[in-house]
Amino acid sequence: MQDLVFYFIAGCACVFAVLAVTQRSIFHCALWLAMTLLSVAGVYFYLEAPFLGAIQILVYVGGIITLFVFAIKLTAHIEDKSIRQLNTQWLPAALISLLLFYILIQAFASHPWKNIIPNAPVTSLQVIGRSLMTGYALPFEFMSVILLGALVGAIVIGKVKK
Amino acid sequence: MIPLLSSIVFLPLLGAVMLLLIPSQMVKLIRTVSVLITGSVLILSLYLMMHFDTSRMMMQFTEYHPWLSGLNIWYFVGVDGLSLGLVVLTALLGLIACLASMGIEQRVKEYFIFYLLLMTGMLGTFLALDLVLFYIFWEVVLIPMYFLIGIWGGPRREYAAVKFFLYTLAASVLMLVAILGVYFLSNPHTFNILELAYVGFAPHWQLILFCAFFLAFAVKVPVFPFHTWLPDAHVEAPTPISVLLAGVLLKMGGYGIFRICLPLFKHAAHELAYIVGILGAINVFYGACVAFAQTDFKKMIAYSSVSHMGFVLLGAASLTATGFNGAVLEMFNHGIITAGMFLLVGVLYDRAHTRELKLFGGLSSSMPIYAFCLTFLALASLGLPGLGGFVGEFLSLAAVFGVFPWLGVITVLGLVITVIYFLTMLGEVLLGAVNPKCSAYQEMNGRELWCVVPLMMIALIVGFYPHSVLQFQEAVLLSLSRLF
Amino acid sequence: MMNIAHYVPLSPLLAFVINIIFGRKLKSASAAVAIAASIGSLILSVKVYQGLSFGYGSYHLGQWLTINGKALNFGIIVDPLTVMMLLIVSFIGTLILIYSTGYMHGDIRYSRYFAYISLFMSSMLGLVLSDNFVMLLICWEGVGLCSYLLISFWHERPAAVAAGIKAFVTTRIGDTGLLIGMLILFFTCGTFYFCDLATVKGPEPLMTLAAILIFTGAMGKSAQFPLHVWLPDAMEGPTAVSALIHAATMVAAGVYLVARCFPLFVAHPIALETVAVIGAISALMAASIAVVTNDIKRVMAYSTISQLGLMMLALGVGGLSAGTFHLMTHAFFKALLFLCAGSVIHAVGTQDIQKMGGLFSTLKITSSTFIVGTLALAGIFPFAGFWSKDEILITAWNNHHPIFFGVVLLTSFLTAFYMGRLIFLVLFGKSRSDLHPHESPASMTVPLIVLSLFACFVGFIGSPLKEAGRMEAGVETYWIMLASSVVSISAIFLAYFVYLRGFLPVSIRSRFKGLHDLLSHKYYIDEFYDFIFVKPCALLCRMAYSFDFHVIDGLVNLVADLAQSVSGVLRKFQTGFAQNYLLVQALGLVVIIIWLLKI
Amino acid sequence: MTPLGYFTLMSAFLFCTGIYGVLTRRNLIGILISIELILNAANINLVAFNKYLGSSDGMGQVLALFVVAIAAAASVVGLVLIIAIYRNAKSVFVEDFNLMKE
Amino acid sequence: MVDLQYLYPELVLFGFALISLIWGVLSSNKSLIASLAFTGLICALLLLPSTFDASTSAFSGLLVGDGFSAFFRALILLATALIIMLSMADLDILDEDKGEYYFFLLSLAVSLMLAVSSRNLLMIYVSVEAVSVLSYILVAYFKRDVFSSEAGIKYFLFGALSTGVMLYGISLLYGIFGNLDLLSISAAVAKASVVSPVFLIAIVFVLGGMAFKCSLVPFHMAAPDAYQGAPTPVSAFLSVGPKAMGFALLIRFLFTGDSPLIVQWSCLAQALAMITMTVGNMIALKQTNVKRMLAYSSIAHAGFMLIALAVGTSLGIKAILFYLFVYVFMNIGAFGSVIYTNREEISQYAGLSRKNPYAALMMTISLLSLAGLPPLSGFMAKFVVIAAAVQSKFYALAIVAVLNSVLALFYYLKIIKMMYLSKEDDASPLNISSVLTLVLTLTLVANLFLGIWPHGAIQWITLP
Repeated sequence: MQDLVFYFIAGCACVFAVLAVTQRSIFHCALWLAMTLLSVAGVYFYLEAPFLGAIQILVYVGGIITLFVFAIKLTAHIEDKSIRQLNTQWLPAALISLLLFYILIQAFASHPWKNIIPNAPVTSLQVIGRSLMTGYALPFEFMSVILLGALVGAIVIGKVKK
Repeated sequence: MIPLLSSIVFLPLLGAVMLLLIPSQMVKLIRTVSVLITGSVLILSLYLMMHFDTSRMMMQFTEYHPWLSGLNIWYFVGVDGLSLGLVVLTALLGLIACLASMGIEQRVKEYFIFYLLLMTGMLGTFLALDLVLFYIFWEVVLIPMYFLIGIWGGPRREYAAVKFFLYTLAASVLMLVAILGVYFLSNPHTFNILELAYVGFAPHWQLILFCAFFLAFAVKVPVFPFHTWLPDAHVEAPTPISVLLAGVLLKMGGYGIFRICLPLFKHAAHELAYIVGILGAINVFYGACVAFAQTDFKKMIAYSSVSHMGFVLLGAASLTATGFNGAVLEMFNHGIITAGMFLLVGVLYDRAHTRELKLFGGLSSSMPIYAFCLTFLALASLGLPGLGGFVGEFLSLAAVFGVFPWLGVITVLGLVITVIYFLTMLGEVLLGAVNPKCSAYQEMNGRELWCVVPLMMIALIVGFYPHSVLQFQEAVLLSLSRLF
Repeated sequence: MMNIAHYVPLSPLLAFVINIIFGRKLKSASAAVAIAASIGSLILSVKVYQGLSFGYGSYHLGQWLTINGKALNFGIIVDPLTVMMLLIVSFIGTLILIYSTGYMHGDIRYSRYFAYISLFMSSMLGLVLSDNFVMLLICWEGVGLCSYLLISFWHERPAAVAAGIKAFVTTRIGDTGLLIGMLILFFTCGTFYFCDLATVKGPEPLMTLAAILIFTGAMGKSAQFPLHVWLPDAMEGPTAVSALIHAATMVAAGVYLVARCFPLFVAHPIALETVAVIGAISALMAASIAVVTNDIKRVMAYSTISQLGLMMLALGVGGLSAGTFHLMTHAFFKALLFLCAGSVIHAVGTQDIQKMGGLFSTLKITSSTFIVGTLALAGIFPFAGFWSKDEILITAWNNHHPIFFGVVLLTSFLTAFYMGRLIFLVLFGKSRSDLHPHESPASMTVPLIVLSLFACFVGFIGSPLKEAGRMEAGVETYWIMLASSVVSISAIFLAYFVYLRGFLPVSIRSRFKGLHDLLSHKYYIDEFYDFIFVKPCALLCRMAYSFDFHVIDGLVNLVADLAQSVSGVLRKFQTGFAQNYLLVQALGLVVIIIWLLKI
Repeated sequence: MTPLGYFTLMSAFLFCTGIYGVLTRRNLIGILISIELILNAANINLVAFNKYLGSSDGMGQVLALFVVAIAAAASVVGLVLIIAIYRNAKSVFVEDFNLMKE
Repeated sequence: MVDLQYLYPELVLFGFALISLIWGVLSSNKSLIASLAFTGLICALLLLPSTFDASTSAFSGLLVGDGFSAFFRALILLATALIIMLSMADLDILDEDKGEYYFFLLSLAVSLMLAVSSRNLLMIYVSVEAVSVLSYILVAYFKRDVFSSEAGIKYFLFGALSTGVMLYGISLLYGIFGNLDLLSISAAVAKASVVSPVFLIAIVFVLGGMAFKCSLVPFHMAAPDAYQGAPTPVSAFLSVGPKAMGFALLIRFLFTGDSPLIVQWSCLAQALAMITMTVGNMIALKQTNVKRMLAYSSIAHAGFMLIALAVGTSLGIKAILFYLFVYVFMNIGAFGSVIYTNREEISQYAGLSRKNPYAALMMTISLLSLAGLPPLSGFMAKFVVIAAAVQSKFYALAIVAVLNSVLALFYYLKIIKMMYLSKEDDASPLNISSVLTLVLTLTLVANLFLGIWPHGAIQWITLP
């Protein structure tokens, strides 16, 4: 039963992902991406990582997708459905992707992962919190540098003096 | 005590730094300083020659200091009979070419800076006894040479300069790999050329390393089929630089063969002597043939250099003391004679602004002194007995006859062609009907004459009394030949 | 024996140095310098000759080189052969220098001329004094150089320049053989010294080859077939030079060399045979060409080739004494003839004998001496040529070479015939053009007279090498003298009838037209060489250059161009289109993964 | 519970889809979308491994958390760059940006 | 607080970054910001030695304080200092957003320093992302310049994909080993008897991300476009800083532990080294833009350094370090000359030696040093690399390498030819500034000194 839930969510995620990269309208793509991200959040929940799922919804769906939509609106005419969204190298790209996929699943299949059932305790929020404040305090703090940099960068590049 | 060899090597460098500080408008001062520096180098090298002990085959005046101890590279210089002649030759031609450079009007400061750097590189190459040091000096020569050809050269100077630079560099970088190969194959690891001579490398390694070194030297010599940079470089280079190119740079290749290829890789030298000999014979014959087909005066002399340097290879290939003596003497003689030839070509070019042989004629009436000098040097160059060229060629030839008679025969045929093209050249330039254009040419002036006269004197002295040069090299070359 | 022989060549060398450096200041005094030096040499030579009675051999002045551990010295050899040559060279040289003061009077390069002659004499004297091959070769090339310089002395004339080059190169080809030969000798027997030649032993056929190669050098120098082509052209030089170098001395150096190496040749009969055959061919061929030649100097030149051929033949049949004897007599009368020819040319200003005629009346002295020289050359009793030719004939006969004997007789006939033709056309008959000849100055006629005296009487001296190869002139050989005299005299008479009396029917003329063409084209040898050697060689050189330019240099440039074009291709991958880049990256990753997984 | 293999399978699929998108979308924003897919693929792996293999400090989740934050930052920068070039070149199609090539 | 002490230089640097940011926003007088940033760097450099005696690892093993990271941190500080001086002189950057510019530059330096001292893939990933994000911004810093924007976009696309793939690889590694600490990964690898395909794939993905930073083929393709479009000081920095970081990470990744990964990966590295050198040099042959040419040349140099990595010996590592050290001076010298001469097209260099001999000389020395001609420092660097290759008997690699250096000279000569040999004159004005003169003279001295007397710098390199 549980498996079925997973299959459904995973299936949705995959289908949405494919749609997100193939749809003509970029706006639709962004929406399909949102759906994919939501499905992935569902997977997180399924994996008993609710915190991460929540973050996924908040940051990704709430933040990033919104940004995307803004950007799409700002870059006006590209919504037009008549504009081709696939470039000329789609065929080699598809082949490469398929090949890569094939290689990956072959490799994964040969690895003892395929049948592993979880045996460890669920990582609780407390554990994550403690980790962030102790062992991973440095990257956690450092994240602020990245975010600040991105922020300032966005302002510097984005602002236009008239 | 002053380190004599280091002074010889680095005095020009010091001079270059001094020139750097002189404003470029003070042309006279720049010229004076350059002449003084090259003159002092000559004096020092003559002092060296006088205090050189001819009876010892060991390195003399050695300086041995740690340089990059981590890399086991030493500042190790020394002089023996093999290098002494070439050092003196370099110093002499350095001064003469410097005097001949007085005619340079453009960018004088840069010219002499590059010129002095070139001197340092050349002298260092002949004196270095550590492979890395040798390599560094070897390459240092390329850069100023590139500029000297490229800036002050003829119409196709850029092509010629780049070709020279890349061609010789391409060959010498392989030598770098070989140098490192030698280092890691020797035990204990060392770059010291003298110590390496005692290391018996495995036979197959000897072959490979010999070839790698030989290739680098072959391009410099230049050996057929790696010679095509030479005519281009010679034709485009300004006269003094042609003098150094022919007089000294080509000798670096020959010197390398004797300093490195032969003593370090005895087995390979034995195995490959035949091939070296064949290349030498081809050089002599082929160079002469191609020289005969030239219509450009300078190009003809350039190809004649190819032809003459074949004797160096032949002498080396014989692996006998006679051949070695011949080859090293031939290097010296060729340096003297061809340098003189280039000076004379330059004299003519300054007046006519062309080097087409066909455009001259009957110069011996308007320029008798010039005609005498040219005839003298041409005869010396074609190996007329009694003049310098003959002795080296004869010794090489005699030695090669004892080892590879057929190569000797081919070589001798090449000599016949040499006679033909030199005489044809003399006929076209000096003799024949007087070309009205040429009748107005000024006779050589004092500076031009005094640049050539010492060379002619030396050619004559060596021709009649070869011992004057041979005495320095005989001992060391004999000991070298004993290795085989 | 006194060790003063080495001073003999130094005296003219000094003259050379003085003349070349101060020539332009000395002006006409340069002749005096040269002559003084030459006389000095002559005196020294005489001293050396006197010294001979104390014994002879060689001595060393010092070491020159070391070759394969063997010392090579400045060595001087003094023996009758050398002394004979010394005397000939210095004596004739002196006379010719005196002659030249008149002949070259007013030339713009007067002092240069005397400098060259002095250098030549120095080299030539050095040549005959050398006791080893290497020193000989040095001087050998030195005389060749002087020959070159003097042939192209009037270098405003392109023909003179070409002739100089031809002479130098042709002899150099022979020298190549000499060089190889002596090196073979050195590496098989370990010596360069002439004195060892009598005792050397070496493997056959290498030794024979060495001997023949050494002879090749002699062929070049002595203008023997097939290397004779330079000598007629060499007549472009001043006539006095032709007399000295191309008649009396330098061309004899080849004969001298064979004589000097005679023990080697004797030890190898095939080589000796070769010498004789080449000599015979040259003698006949040159004599036959001389019959139809119209240029007075070229007649002399062919005559010289022919006579040198006779000397070679003599040596080849084993007549060392006969050969050297003829060398000596020939030196005098041929120098005389050349100088006479020079005087004639000086007088009439042309060299074409068809334009001369009847000069005897105006040029008394010249003509008389000319006739003396002719008789000597023709071998008329009692002139010099008679004796030496007779000795050749005797040697050939005694050594059982009837064919060569016949060749010599035939050559004698031809020689007498063309010389007869020459004097009848030049000196007698009527003048065939309006020339105003005048007798030459005393500086020219005195040497003529002196030489003609020698041409008359030198034959009585006999071969200087009698001791070495003495031949008893028995009673049975008188018929040989008789035969040779008859042959010569009849030839002169024939020439008299043909050329002076015009006693030659047109029918005969036309019948021999083919032969005449063949002869007047010198057997087409020049054309043949041009076709076989000169053109192919030039072509080879041009091809070599074009190979060098297009193939070898082409390859070098190709590498550079290749790098450039590879660069051009590679940079096309950098399309500027970012997703291409990404594709390359992805592809790269996949390829690397596949590669690693497979391995 | 679902075997780990399925999660890796899913992540591989998303990863490859993302790669495909990056390589084929003409629109820069489309590429950005595809890149998000790649990051999510990695995150699924991280979280799944974290659960299945066990980890005392929850490293997988921590890293996934960082990835989300970084993805946000990167997206911001990416979008700003897109806007900047849109301002300069009036296009958001990748193939239009080839001023610099070869 | 031992852990924090290790981070003093980074903290100080970041502090100065913030100050410059704030100053830039608040004050209208922006001329001192560069000096401020420079001061920060000097402070960081001064503080750096105090961290050397700190514990060998900090932050629960995320960072290591070994000599290796010390070297790279110093190197990065040095490069940044030189770049700041270049930036002071580059006219275009003086316009606006100066405070922000130095903020980014200093933050980038902080990120790089963190990256090179990381021993944990998590930390590596985070800092690499920081480096990426900051460098995207810097590349596109001329926001009104379409070239700069295009360069930024391309760099961004490439960087995002690379780090994405790298992250995926890291996630797989996490799946395999349950840990991201390089020491424990290496220990686990040593124990495992069979190499699993997943492991291989994961490693390739991770290495791919690092290779992008080093601009190794086939991850090099954005580099030329980015270098050409970016502000010149940024190009200079990209070719030095992130490249150094990339190599530091590669070394850290491949050489950690007792049985380093490099043993299995040498073959791949050799192949990539050869291809990278050749491709970089080949394409550079036909370039007409100096910055673009230098970009290709920096690709080729990366290939050269990869040789030493492929060799996998301690000499090889030392060779890379020395090479990078030297490369900082050579390359910044070259880029600095580009700024000084104010010329980007090769044809504009015509006659420069007459117009300004000093500039021409500086350019020439840098280029010849890049080409590896003695007695300049580039030669010594190449010498050590080739020595390492020959020592390990990688002869083919050594030969390809030296032949490539000939190829390289071919295009460096093009500029030199223009400057010295060309008879024409280009009238473009130069950008003469005293700071730049100082930088160039400094690089010149370093180029000569490290070539002739590299004793001090090289004493830790010992040929066996």
